[in-house]
Amino acid sequence: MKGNKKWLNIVSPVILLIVILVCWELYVAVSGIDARILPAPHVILSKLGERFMRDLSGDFLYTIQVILIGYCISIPSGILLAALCSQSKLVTKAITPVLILMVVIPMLTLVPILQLWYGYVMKVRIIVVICQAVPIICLNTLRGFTKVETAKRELFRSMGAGRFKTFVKLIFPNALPQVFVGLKLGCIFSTIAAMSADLAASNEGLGSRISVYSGMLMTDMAYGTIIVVALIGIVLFMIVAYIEKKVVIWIK
Amino acid sequence: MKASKIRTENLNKVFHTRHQDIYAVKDANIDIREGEFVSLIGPSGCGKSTIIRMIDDIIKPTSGSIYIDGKEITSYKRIPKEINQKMGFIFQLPNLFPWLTVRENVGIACRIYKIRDEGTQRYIDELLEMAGLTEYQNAYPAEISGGVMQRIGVIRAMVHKPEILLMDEPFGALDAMTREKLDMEILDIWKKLGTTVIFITHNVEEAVLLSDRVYVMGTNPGRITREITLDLERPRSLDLLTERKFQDYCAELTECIGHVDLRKVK
Amino acid sequence: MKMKELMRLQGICKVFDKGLDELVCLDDINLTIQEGEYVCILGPSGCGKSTLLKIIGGIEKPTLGSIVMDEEVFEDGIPKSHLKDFGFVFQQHNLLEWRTVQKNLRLNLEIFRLKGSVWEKRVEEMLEIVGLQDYANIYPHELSGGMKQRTGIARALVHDPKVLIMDQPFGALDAITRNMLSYEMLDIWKKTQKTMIMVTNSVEEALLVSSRILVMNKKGEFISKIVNDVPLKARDEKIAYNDRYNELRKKLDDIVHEIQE
Amino acid sequence: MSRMLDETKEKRIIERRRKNRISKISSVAMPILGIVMLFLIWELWVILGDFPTWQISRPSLIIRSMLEDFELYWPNIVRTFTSILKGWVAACLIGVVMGALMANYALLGTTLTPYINLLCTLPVITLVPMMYVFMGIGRDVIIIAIILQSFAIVTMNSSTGFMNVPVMRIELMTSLRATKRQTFFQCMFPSAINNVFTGMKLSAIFATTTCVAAEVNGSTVGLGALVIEAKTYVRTDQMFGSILFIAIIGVFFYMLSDALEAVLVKWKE
Repeated sequence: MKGNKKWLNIVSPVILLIVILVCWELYVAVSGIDARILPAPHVILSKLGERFMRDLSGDFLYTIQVILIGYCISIPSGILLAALCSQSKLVTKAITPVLILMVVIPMLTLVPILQLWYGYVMKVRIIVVICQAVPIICLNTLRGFTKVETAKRELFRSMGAGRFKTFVKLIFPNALPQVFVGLKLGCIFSTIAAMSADLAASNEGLGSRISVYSGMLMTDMAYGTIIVVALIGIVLFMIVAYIEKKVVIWIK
Repeated sequence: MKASKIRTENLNKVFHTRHQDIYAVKDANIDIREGEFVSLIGPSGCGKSTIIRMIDDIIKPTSGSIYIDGKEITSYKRIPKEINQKMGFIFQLPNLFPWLTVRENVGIACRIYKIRDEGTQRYIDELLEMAGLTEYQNAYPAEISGGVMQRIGVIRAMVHKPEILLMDEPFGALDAMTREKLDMEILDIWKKLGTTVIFITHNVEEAVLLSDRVYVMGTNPGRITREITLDLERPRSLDLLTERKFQDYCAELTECIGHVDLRKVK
Repeated sequence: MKMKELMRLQGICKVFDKGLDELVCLDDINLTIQEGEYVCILGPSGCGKSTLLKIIGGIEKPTLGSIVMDEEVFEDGIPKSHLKDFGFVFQQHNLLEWRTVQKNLRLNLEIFRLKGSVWEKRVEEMLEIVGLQDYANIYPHELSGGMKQRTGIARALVHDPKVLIMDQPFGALDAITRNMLSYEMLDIWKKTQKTMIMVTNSVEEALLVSSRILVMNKKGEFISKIVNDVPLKARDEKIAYNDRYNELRKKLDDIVHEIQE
Repeated sequence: MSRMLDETKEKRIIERRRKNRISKISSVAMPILGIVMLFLIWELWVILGDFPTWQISRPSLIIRSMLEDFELYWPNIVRTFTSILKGWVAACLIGVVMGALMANYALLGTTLTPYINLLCTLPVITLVPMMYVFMGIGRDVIIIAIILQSFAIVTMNSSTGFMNVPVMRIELMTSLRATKRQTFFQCMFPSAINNVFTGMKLSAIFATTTCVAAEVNGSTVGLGALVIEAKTYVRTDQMFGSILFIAIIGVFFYMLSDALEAVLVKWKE
């Protein structure tokens, strides 16, 4: 990239953000729209700063725990499941449709059922996050484990490498880029699953807080909470993307 | 002496990277007569591909000028269609569109230039016939071998009857035997159509076997180091390979290219 | 040259499935390989040559026929225990992109469980032989084609195999690099005295490096076996001026063009 | 053909026929076996654990309810299906068009890429409660939510695809003096068609999840709403019945993308 192109890369998105905010402010000021329908950005941010610690921090920690615990459990289990299934072609063929079926089911529908079992506890939402994230991570990891270049397999056969050594030194590292595709999707699915579970369960968590604010027409706090949720999603995604950049270093 | 077909004056191409400017091509002056078969030879990184991409206006030169049939083309922002239709470009890899059949790939130029007349379709049949590819015309690129694909790449560049053929290591990726066969086919096409050819290669023997003149190029910066005229009689054949005069030229060319230090990172 | 017999292929046949039908790739191959020889298998591109190498290198099992090594007869291809005696150089370098050059060499040692400082020193030695000693910690995607292929050669030599098997090692390189690496291969053969089995489709390359040339046709049979007696001294940049070289070259060109038709 | 090879040919053909039969059976039987095993284990686990019916239902009961109460399910199936279909199709179109614009106009690309990534990770479901307040509990809220959630992933995938077209192909089009439009439609789009379909498949998953979440959260019609309704009557078989219908719809859109890809992409890269 030429010198100025790099600079442009960082500045132009920021300019766009500023333009949006300014138009938003002007529109609200000029049209005199009711604050409950569309609050101005500065109102949202000031309200958020003011009341975050008091009102939102509890739910904030709750939702963060739900997402992180669920996601961190899903990563090893998804990869382990894929590793076991990839050992035999027949099992891979059998498990793939089951995985697709589970990936496609919105796991928030399990909330009412799980609540019958466990009542209104955090465990319900963690299970929802796990059920939503494990299949997508497993599906992508499995695709990575099954797609290995024949030349590389021949190299390991030419050295008489055993099944375990071939897996550890060839199949797993070779599949890392595809594994990270699964992890990034898993992270997105976890946040969406947690939020939709909150809305379905509606007593704790940022999601339920938003529906409460909407019900009470406290639109500025509702937007504020949405911004916090968006930040959680983005930060988690960027962490996974950063780890990928550090681990998968051999792709140009 | 025939009229000059392609001439470049102090042609430069500089790539700016963060820490320094790399001269891909520095002060390249070449002059090619009509109907001449000229080769550019040199190690990778000597700017030979960059030069012909500038001639075909795929890349814009940093400075210097290019004349086609005496008309300067570097002044245009986008060279006009009638000049561009004079040139056909052949790539190192077959570079076919996998979603088009062989016949559609060959006729891609007509589709882009919007030439629809009946004559062209007949000319495509003729070209397919000449290259012995008529049986493959409805196949998809995934189903055919490397040698056949490269032949398609060659005749694809001839559909719009160009006066100049720019060939970027067309047979570099093929095995020795297929390469020799295609070299001979290129000579037939060149003789029959009387086009002007700029042929890029790494292979010394291929350059001497095919061309009238050879520009030898060096790296860091990419430049033309020498120009050698080969007075070997035409038409050329494969028996030439074992003749003394041929081997002298090969030795001389290898000498000019010199001991290339391949240790440095590409 | 010491004429101790290294291995013998007896009646090797290989057949590939094509739907319900079958494609005969190798048909009754009998070959004796002496220690320290440089055998070159020449022929048009087809399935035979590479498959034969893969059978010798233990990557593929022959459909029929047996391999004799150190008076042991192997009916079903080379067993895992003997694979340590073979080093395989692939056409497309086949390095593991996630490992640095040095780590790629270490891969062989890890898989063959060769530990100890002797082997660590050998990794440095091999890098020196191919001239990559100051590129040890670089990743393959930052190397040029020629340097990747050199790493592949070094990797195949690092566990000190008896036989080096090369499947068109310079096929994917440009002519200048190919020429240079052929000379380097000749040096390595002279220096290490290892037995070399190489597949190529270029007559010049075969004549430059080999001590014996076998020509294989498209049906997977050897149709000609030639001893390459171009003197080692003459095998340098001036080889084109050697009469024996041109004589053999003309002969091989005719044989190969015959197969082509 | 050597004598030995000829003699053993018969044996090899029999062996090959057997292997063909096995591979044909396994590629069809195994997927079905996977699903059947899932339901079988579920059935046995519920029977052996003798859970009360209000706690969990068994596949046999679920399927019976899916068949018997079909008229109850049908309107909700139609509503959810059409909502997802409209939202998903719109999302795919918007996604591909934006991906194309971002790939062709570098400035647009660099400016919008961070926001597209943001939109991919933003759970749009959190906007739904508010949209209900201002636009009323209705169909258009759900469809808008689906579009907002699903188009970004298509944009991201397709713009990556458009930008990773082999340089040599673009050079070919430049050498033929092709216009920007010709270059896009005849070179960039077909080269990136696989990325577009991957994006569409993922988008189908987002669409299903968002639609059901929006229905659970407010709408009176739709499979999502039916799950909540069934919970109030403690009809676990109907709850699982509607979840299975949702799954079937989701799998349908996933397979639809595969089928479209199979029809359009007849070539191998």
